[in-house]
Amino acid sequence: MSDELHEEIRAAVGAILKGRDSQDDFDRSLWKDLCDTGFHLLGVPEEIGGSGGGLRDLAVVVDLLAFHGARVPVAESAFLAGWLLARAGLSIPDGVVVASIDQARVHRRDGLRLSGRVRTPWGRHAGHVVTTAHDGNVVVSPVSAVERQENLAGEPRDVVVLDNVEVTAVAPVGVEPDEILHRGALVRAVQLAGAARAVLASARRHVAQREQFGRPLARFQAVQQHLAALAAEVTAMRVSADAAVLAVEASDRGAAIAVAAAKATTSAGAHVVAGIGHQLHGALGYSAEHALGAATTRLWSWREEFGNESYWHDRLAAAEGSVWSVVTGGDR
Amino acid sequence: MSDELHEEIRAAVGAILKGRDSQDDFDRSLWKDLCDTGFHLLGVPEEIGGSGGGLRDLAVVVDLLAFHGARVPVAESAFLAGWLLARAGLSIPDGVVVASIDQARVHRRDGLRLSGRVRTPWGRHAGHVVTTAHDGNVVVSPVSAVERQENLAGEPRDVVVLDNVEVTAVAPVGVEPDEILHRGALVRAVQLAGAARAVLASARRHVAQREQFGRPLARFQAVQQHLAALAAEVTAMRVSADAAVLAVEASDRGAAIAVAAAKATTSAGAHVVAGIGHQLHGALGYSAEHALGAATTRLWSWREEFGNESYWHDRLAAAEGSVWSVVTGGDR
Amino acid sequence: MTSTIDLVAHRHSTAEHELRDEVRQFLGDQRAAGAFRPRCDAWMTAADPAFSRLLGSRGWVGMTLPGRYGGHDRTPLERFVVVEELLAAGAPVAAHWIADRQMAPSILRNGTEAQRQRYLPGIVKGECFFAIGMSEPDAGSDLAAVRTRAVETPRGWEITGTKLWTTGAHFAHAIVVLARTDGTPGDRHTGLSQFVVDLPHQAVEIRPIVTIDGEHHFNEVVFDRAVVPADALLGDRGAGWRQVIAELGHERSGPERFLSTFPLLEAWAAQTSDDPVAAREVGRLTARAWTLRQLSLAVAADLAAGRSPEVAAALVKDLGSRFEGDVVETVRRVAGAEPRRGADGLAGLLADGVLHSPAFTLRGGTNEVLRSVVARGLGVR
Amino acid sequence: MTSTIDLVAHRHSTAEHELRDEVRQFLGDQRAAGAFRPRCDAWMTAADPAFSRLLGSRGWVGMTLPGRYGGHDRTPLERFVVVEELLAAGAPVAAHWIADRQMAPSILRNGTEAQRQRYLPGIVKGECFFAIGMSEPDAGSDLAAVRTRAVETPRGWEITGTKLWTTGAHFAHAIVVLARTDGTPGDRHTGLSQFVVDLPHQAVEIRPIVTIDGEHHFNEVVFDRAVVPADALLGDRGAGWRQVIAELGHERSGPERFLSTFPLLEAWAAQTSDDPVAAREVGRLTARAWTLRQLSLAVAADLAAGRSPEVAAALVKDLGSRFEGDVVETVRRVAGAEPRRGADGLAGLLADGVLHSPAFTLRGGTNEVLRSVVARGLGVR
Repeated sequence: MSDELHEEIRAAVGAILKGRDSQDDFDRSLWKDLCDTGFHLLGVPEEIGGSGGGLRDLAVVVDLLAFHGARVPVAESAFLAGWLLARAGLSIPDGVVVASIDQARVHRRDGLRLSGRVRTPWGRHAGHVVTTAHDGNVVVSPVSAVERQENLAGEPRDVVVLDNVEVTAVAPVGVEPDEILHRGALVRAVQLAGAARAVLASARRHVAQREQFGRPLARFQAVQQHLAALAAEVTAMRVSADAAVLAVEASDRGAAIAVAAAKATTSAGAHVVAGIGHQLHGALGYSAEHALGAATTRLWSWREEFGNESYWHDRLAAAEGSVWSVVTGGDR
Repeated sequence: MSDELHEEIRAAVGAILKGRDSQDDFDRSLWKDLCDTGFHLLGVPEEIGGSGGGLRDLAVVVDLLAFHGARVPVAESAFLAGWLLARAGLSIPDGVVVASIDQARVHRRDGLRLSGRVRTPWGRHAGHVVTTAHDGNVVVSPVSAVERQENLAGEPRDVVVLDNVEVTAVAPVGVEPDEILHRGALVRAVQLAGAARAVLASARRHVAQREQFGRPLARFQAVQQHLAALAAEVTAMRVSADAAVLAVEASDRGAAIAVAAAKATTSAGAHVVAGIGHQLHGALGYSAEHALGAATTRLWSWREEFGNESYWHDRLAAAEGSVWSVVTGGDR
Repeated sequence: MTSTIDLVAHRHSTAEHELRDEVRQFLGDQRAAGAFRPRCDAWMTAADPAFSRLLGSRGWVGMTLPGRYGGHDRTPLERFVVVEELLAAGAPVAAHWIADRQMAPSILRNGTEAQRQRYLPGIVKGECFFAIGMSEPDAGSDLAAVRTRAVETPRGWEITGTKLWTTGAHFAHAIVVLARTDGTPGDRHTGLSQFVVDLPHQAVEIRPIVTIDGEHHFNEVVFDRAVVPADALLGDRGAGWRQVIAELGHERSGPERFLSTFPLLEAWAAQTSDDPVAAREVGRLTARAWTLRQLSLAVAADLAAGRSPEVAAALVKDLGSRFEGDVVETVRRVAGAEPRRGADGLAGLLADGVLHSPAFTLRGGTNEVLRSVVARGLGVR
Repeated sequence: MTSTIDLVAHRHSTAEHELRDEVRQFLGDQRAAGAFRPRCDAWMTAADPAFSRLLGSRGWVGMTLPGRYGGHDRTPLERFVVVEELLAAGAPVAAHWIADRQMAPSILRNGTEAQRQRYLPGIVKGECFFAIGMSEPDAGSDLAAVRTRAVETPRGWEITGTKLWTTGAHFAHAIVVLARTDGTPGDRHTGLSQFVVDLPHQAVEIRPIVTIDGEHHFNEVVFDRAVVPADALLGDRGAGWRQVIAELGHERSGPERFLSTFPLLEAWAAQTSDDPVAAREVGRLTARAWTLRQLSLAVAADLAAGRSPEVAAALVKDLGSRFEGDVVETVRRVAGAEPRRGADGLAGLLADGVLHSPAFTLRGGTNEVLRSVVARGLGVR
């Protein structure tokens, strides 16, 4: 992600993020600023109300938000709901729109109605939820009842309860559950890489500033070796997520494999990164007041969401062809 | 293994081992010295021709031989063949006697005869092989034809071909294949711990003597950390093998679990120990001339023999009761 | 001649076996009666004074103390058996943990007769809880960098300074503080002394430190010219460092250094019988736990025999604390269950395990520090 | 602003895809015809001059060299594709490996026109093989501790010294030697120069070093006042260290730094379909290989763009070489097959993999050295 446009996006979003310190589970002020600049719907076609731009542009934003531990649902709205709506050719409703992970049931009684209990990250803050239905439709409906749950990072991981809710829009476009799983895995891979980078950045600062036994931590060879291993894993996560975004953006033949490998790599890497990160920060990083925990609890949460590494390892093992053809198939 | 008798055994066998440098696959001179002093049949009852003493006494000898990479089959003769013969109440034939891993087939034609292809470590150097038979007998027979094979350390791992061979002795005592597997696993656990200790001793010498970038290697923190991790794993291997020997010697209720856990621990530890050992020795330790390779190639071979760690992990997983009852059951 | 840390495997006596059966039966009954729910890291985080008192009434707190202080004259290895059963069950032992593990032996060894009479009977009953004020801001693993000072005044000792990461200070009846009585911070290992300070104390402020699990186990304890009597000094003036180091063997090698996540392993193993991937991993962790227990037991036997296996203890803690994290990582990876704070069953145990995992290899000396101890023991520093 | 090593994923061009198909087809045919049997670490250990010549005739050696030296003017990324296909197949490429990877670009960059004319066409044909004399006794990872000396005399340069661990010197047509021409050993990075020495040479003795696999891949090369012409100097006098360092990016990040044991993985994966434990591990190693390949490719793209990703290359080699060992350890652990030297199939591949595994993390800079490079790149040394 080195070209000029991406640097511009990075700089602009970085400026918006500067100095935020929300303790809420939803940073409304940040969300508003993102909406005002259109970054909340980057990568979503303008025809349906998005901000346009490619998937990699959106990935730059998602990565940066993850790096900062920002409490806004861009992954769920632009990356997931926006994509579903674009696939269905439906316009984006106003307000916060997120996608559900589960299918719901569409039925007709008086008009078109939707029922089901669907896991929906950020559901409590959403005006509308985009759901796939058992009959292959993409359905938009208002969110009324929500059961609140959180992941280890305190992010909303709610269940939206749709009890015979009148739908807002519907389109007869089949989207398979597996496609949603892949899309979710891709965005979590990008987010995991971003949070991992935050751990590395924090560790670099910490070991440069902190002294022990009369020397900066950075002068200890064991610390250097840990830091290098951390940087290696972070780089692996970053490049794998980047390669998967490229492959999906270009609809490569091996895009599904790329997503599987990237989610597996970033999910497995989370343990290494969080582990070394905490070890380098000592007790200080274990306090809820330190920013490290925001990054590591996200790593620990996101690695499980949309399939952890074991899930994707099994999928990769089941892929057709030799190992080498799988390893190289990801970029055509 | 700290009491006085064991120290005496250690000192006596240590004196015998001093300054040996055989390049043969069988160190006949060492073997002769061990025979002359009776250490080759320690732990085997005197009634059948052994040298008497307990299993732990024998384990001290086997450990020390493994530490020195000695090319003699005490594990196969005293620990395995001697045990089988003692179980059967048969006397030990003269010369080298080893045990086979596989069962053979007994049949009568003119007298009692034995047939089968049985894996028999050190078979090429044995005068007799002790075999269990499909009918539950323990059978002693002369070794005639041998197919030579070696493990990675160049140790004989032969197949003895018994083609209607007239047996030397037989006893109607049922020994299950699983018992032989456990006995073999126990002795390999002791040997693995001994070879691991050799790696540690060599690494300590190496890092103290060798300089790099103008300092002794021992002064580098990364080297110290590696060495400590190595020492930890070696200690774990040693204590697990020791505990298993104790449990088997005392016929503890949990002896089978102790053997399984010890073989699993020592087999899994081999990778850690050989890996750190070679890393600390640098290229020098990769040369066939350096003694390190004798220890590491044994670690790599013995870990696979009589069930590697995966095999024993599965067995432990299948054990009755809670994990905690298995973990604590090993010493009653 | 041998190049390893010398440890010899221990075999339990019949008395130890019988004691284990008794404790196991008790814990089974208690759990069945709903007295506790197994938790990861219960010895750090699950404080239940009623349960501690119950254990005291069974004779399972301060077990090794002499009868004249209310103790039970049991052997350290009998205590080992009781403690490991409690830990493996995930029982709520945090309230009395520090008093039982460290302060009872320390007060017995270093305390005056008056201090023994004052504190030990309460500890044995499971009613007197302790905290230890050791770490300080900006000190990290460098325990010798103590800035807290105790000055001798006519009214007694006046203590000023801040201690961080003080477990359980918010419910402890007393805190043992390491403070500088003589010399300057540059002296590091000399001029330090230990004091017993009864809590609450009007000049001692206890502020919660919330950790990334969202809970309050630790405290910042601020001594603002807190005056304690002259006889609050524990042991010899200036011997504080030596006394603290002597406790490390006890602190580092105990079964709590490998069993913190055992309840998670047990819960998972109970539900994985037909998954071959999970079974393999259960077997692997079983083998490792078996070996770590043998190591921990061997160190305990060494301690019981009057030796000070500082190096072996460091080595066992390095291995054990990594195992605790290994359990968590293995279960989460293979089970594929999302951890959920406060949830029943695996999801809740996993959440505790994951969120506490950084602590395993930080508390009681980081693994880097432990390995330095081992390297020094091998003669290479 | 970003705190990672900057690497961008690369996407292959259509030409690269077509080239891959072509190479894959060729290798399938060759293997079917019995021209080679896949081996672990084939690029270090499987020298087959006939196969090298065959590759040369297909245009797959010295691919990036200019046409005026017989080269094919292909891009570095096209070379990457060919090389990774050869490695993944375990093809016997050791004979020309060093000539193709290091010496061709080095001679092109640093050599005189005469040296280029003399060596490059033979390299491109797959007929001229090289060795590199770098490590010395008592030097370990400290490449700057060079004691070999080259003295200018009226007859040319007179070289004296010993090089260790010189791969393939016993079949090479020339060896490139790093020697001190000026200054003293204390100068370390200055005063070193490179020389090309044609082999055999009457004053150069090549002694085999047998390794723990029982084989002869390496040599001790002793220069006993070996005289070479004045024009044997490669590049600038005193610039030897700089020239060697510039080669490291090429040496460390190539696909041979993660694919050495790929043939073992492939052979195992082909026979494990119904074992869920094995399948999970195959999937894990597949994901890791996919990511390492993306990393290696990203570094290659950086190199091709004219940058010098020394830090990224070190990082990729650290990860890649650990993966190579991980493959071996995983296969042996799960397969439960006993490795057997020289055996067909898995047992033989395993034996090679196990016996070579120490080399993965030692050659081309130990992992400790690589991590120091990375740490320096992160600004913490």
